[in-house]
Amino acid sequence: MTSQDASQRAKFTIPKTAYGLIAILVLLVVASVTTPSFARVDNIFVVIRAASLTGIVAIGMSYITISGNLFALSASALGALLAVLFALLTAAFGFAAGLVLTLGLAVFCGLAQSLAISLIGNPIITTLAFGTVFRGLAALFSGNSILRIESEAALWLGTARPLGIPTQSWAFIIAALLSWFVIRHFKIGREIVLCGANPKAAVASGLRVGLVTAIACAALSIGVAIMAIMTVSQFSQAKADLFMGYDFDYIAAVLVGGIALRGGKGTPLQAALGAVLIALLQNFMLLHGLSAGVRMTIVGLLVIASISLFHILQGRGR
Amino acid sequence: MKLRISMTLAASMLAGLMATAAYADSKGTVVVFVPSSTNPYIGQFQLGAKEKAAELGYDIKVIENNFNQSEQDSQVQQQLASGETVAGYIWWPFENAAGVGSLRALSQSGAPVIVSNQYPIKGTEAYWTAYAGANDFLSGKTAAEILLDACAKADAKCDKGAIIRFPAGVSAGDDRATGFEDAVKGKLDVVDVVPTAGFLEDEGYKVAAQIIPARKGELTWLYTQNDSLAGAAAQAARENGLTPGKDIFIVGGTCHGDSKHVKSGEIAGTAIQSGYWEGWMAMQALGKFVVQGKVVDGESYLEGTPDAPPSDADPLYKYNFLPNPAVANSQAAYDAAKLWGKTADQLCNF
Amino acid sequence: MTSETKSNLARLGLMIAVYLILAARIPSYYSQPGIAALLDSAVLAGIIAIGVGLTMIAGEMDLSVGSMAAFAGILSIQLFPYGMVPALVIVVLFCGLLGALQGYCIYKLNISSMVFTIGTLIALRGLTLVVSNEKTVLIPFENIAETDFLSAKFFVFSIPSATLLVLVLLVDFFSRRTLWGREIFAIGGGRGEARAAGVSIRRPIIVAFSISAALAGLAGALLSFRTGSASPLGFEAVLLEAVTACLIGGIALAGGRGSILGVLIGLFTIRFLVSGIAALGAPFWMQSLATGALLIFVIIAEAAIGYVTRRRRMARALTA
Amino acid sequence: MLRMSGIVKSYGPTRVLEDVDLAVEAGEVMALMGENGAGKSTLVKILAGIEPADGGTISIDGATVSIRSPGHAQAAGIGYVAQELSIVESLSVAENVFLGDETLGFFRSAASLARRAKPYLARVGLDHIDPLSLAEEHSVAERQLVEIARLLSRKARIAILDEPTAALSETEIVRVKAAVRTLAAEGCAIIYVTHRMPEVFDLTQKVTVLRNGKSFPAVETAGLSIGDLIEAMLGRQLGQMFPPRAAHAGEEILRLDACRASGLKAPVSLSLRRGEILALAGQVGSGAGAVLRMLAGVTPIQSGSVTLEGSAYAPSGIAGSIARKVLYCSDDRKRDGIFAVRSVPENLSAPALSAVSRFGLLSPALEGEHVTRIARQFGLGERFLGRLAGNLSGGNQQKVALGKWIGLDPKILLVEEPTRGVDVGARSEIYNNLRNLADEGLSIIFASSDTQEVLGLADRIASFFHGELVRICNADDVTAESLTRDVTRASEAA
Repeated sequence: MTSQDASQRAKFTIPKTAYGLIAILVLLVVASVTTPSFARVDNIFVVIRAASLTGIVAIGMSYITISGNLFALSASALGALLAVLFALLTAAFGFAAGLVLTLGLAVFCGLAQSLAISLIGNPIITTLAFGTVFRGLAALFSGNSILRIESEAALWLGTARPLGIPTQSWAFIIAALLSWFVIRHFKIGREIVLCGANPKAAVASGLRVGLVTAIACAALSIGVAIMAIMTVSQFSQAKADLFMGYDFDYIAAVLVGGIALRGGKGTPLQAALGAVLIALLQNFMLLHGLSAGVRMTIVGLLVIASISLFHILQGRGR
Repeated sequence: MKLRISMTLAASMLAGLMATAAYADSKGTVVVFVPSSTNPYIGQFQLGAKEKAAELGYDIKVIENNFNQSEQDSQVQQQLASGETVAGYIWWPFENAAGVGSLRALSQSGAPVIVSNQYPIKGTEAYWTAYAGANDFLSGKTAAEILLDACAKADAKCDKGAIIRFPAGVSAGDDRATGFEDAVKGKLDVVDVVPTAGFLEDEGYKVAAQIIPARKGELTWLYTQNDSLAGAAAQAARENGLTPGKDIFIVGGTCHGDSKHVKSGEIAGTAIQSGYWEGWMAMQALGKFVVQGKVVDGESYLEGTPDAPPSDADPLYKYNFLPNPAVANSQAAYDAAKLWGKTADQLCNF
Repeated sequence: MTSETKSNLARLGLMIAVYLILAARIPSYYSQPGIAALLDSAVLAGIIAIGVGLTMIAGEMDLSVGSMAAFAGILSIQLFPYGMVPALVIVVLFCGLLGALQGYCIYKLNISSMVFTIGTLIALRGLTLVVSNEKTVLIPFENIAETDFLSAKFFVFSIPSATLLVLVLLVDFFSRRTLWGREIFAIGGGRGEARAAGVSIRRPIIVAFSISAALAGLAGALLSFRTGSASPLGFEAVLLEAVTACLIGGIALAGGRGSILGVLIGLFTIRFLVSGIAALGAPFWMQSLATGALLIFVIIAEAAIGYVTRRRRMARALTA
Repeated sequence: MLRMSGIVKSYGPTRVLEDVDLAVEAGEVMALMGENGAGKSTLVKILAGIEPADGGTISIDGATVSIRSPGHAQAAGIGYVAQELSIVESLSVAENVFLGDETLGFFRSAASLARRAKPYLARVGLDHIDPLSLAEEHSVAERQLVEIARLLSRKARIAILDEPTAALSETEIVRVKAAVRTLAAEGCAIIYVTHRMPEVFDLTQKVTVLRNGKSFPAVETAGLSIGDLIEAMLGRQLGQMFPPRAAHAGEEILRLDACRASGLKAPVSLSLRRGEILALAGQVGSGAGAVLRMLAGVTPIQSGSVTLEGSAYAPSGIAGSIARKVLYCSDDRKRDGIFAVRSVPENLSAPALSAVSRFGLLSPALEGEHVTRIARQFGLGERFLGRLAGNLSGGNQQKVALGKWIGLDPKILLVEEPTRGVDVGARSEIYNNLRNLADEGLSIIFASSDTQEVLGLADRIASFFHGELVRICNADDVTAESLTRDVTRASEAA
């Protein structure tokens, strides 16, 4: 036994989060050397702000991935639906009630999806179908018009900068730390990780697999709700075609963060770092005046490169 | 459960459709092809077309494709195959160039075809009866004029600036940028053209919030192609310690859903581009053709009179452009602004 | 009757039911040009769904098809001056090659194809924008008549819709009757078991992804020729429609089950529904809700039937 | 025909095979026998090209061959039917017969495959089934026969069958045996790995016994007595591997009355006392594991009743058994025993998360205490605690899989194959741990196919054969030979 253990120990292991940090550092150095405007402190805040809302959803998505449910394809459509609902509810009952009810509805949508996932057993098909339904409902409820809200509280939530940092970035940072804390220190967090690591062993150990899926879906829904509420608050309006085509951005952030799609590994912090890394790269390319096509190509290649790298580092290749 | 609800909804919807089809015997049906009413501007377009059609005594059918040109192509084929006799078509392609084939097919049916919103591609004149809708070059030009005017009034030195444009590959973005750049040639210096990921505030904010701080002190103006993007840019400017309308001049050039930045003076002014009137005038053009039976060559920039919409008796030109009356950036100016009997508030804040 | 035939018949029944319900309201559903139009409307998603279906049978999934089709569209229009057939051949071969490369990487990295193809989905779209210079590309107007034959109808068929049907038959034949096709089924049905029985894993993965990319390329090129133009932003929605067609057509996401003919059934179920609702003039949300509801209905029915079958088989095993 | 000589194989410093010789002639069925862990599987895997040998030569028909991959083995005419079948369930029977066979040409229709498969299927006694039906519609035995048909179709000259009858019923075994005879009649040399005595004497001409990685010269089956064979397999007992038995057992804690469940052919009645270790001895498919799975709530109790501490016990699902503190450790720890990608402490606290958390928050102090206690009890050194469970040796993984239950204060621990894939040193530790737990009042039932383990560890032994309980005895009344006779049904062979 001892020899086999020893040979395993010889393998040098760096925590996964570190790769994201290293990549960010390398990019930072390269960027600040080549682009004068990049290295300024305010630009770093700008990058974090740019990563914030995508990052919050990516953090939610990481719960789905870590719990072993791959990813959801319904996030952007749910975002539109929740944005529309938040605007309607705020207009009808005021900001506080709108906020609470929207979060409640978000959790409800998450639970509905988790129930279907447990029934059908396949998160991707399920969320694909739910995504279409959510988008349709968003259009239905919005009545094809722009829904405006007038609320000082909402405006504050959308545009204020406590201590000079935008509320969105606060939300992002808090969400990242909180969700990391939940995964790391909460009982349910540990259950999520274990269920993702080996669902059969989780069942055999008496863990609550159904509950884990429900929590993961609810976490994503809450992330989506925060994005929707923040966006609606910032511009005091909602439309049914919000966030169209964003789904793969969220997933890309999770993947670039190095969270294994097989589940059971990684932390929400990695998804947050992935979102920052992509935003950093985008910012760098934007300031260099690269065309949209080139930017998109490079982001795609980054996704391919990072997932391949993580995969090879885990020794899973052939 | 969910299924039952949606089924019930579907059933009631179908019943509704049948009901509307039932009293369709007046002057025939007009079929309108549009991308999708998920976009509120298109929702307004539909509304305008519907109200005008009702006034003229036509029945109307709107076919939506959810931003998918190949879907729209097949809808055209489907419609043509139905053998329905229609009074005419209103054609708003999702991808202008890609839709030419369908446009041609519509024209071959013999019914009049009014193209709207997307300025027709040169060489396709034989495939459509008349164009009735917005002019993106004009929109860019109007925006340029508003901007130059604002700079002159504030006695500020406007030179370097950037265009935040519609997503790469969107032709309306190309046209507006061209119209704008033509109009500012020799007067302003365009240092950057950056495409956004979409047409809405959040997408505009993402780009503006990165460009503005990076080029702080350099940019004196921004052209954003619509007011949603402009409002987001104004917010980004303020967050970077720039006062819009003083340190930096921002213009969207087409009102798009939210006018508060215009009213507050943050945006250098706007122009009414009304989806409602665009749909309305497309329908009017069709009605004119049915009554008058002819199209006058040339362009007609419909007059942007405040009170009454243009008369149905006016001649129909090959190109009929929706006016883009400029609106100054104050509450008073905004309240006073009207187009064809509807206030700017009604037309812009749909 | 095998269970597969039974399930295909059930799906066919569903398709016919959808058709009949809508045909009752839409006269063009039973006119010759109307059927021709329905067939034409299925070409894009159909050709792509064949390829996506093949990768799903192999237990993988190619998400990059939409971007690949857009890329092929731009390329084919740019190659138009060299003649349409050479352009088509070059584009299809090139896309097939890209797909083979993609398949090889997926095999070699032993990585989930759903992860890998998300990367290529983004990168290829970017490349398309670069290649097109971010502008819609057009066939010169004086030449546009050269592409007319693609819209011409022979009875209810046009060349594209006939191509779709021929491709369905060809790929169906390929998947049923050839060694390579059966290998795709084998590795999808049980990768470990197939490997133990001596089936190579590399070849079927490369073949499936290569065919998927080549078909996406063909669809993109054909459609672009038919419209005489290609937009770098085009074909974004086709992935979801193709996957939905495969799922309704009975291709299991776990792999190994389903048939290309089933994909055709699923495809027309969707086409009948979406075309019909649009033709009635219903707003977008109706299409969206109906598609979602149909998909949920099918997968829940499948899950229920699967559960009952398993229970029965277990009960049989216990009493035996 | 086939000659393997001087085969050597080590995993790390553990020598699994030492200088093994083996020879089979064409048309001959040779039994390969030995205790669990004797090296049988490793040997056949080397021959099938799945594992490389460290040394030794393999020759076929006098010519030395080098086998480094399954492809090489196939090319050399070696066919391998593993314990885990290589039948793709979603393909037809005919296709499974020809799976991986590229010699039939590129084009192949279902009908032509079916036509070609028919004679092979007929020869293994599957003439009644439709070659076009899906493999999943058929029983395990029939799938096993399809594998043999595949060997026939490939004209395999050497066939390896690794416990082909383990999961089959008596009537099914008759069919498989017939198929094996057909295979031999075709001139195939067959290596038949089994634990079942009747099959050895019924089917095979020669027996090669492996013990502790060493081979004994092959013996003619005809001249062999069961006693000799068992003695050859067991050898002398290992010295002080097992702890002393319990001095006295407590009151009755569990009683089964005429219980039936999936995998049991006859009702089983048993009882268990506090602090007692009960062994369910039997080979794979004997029903020993089925009793554990039934008690764990994995499979439902079909009839009969179970009483736990005086009240009825009918767990619905695994959560139900955990709630009653009846805890189950399966025989496949990789599948459902450990979380390979998580650390050892996380594994150890997995079932006891409620116990180590306060108000939904994990308490590092409680968890640390919990983990340290188990680690100390199970001899998991400090240095293992920082590792991922998947990176541990088999023995330590098993300690993790077992140890994670201790924190729940179990009443009854159900263990299937407690030391499968565990090296000798760790075995003895695990035995001591289990005995210590029993001394503290825990009752343990374990199922095992390892005779020594059963004899050494258990207080009482229930032997199983083929879904039926053979007898229950005190461990003192059982000898290795009598037990081996019971679990291999030697009585029928004699």
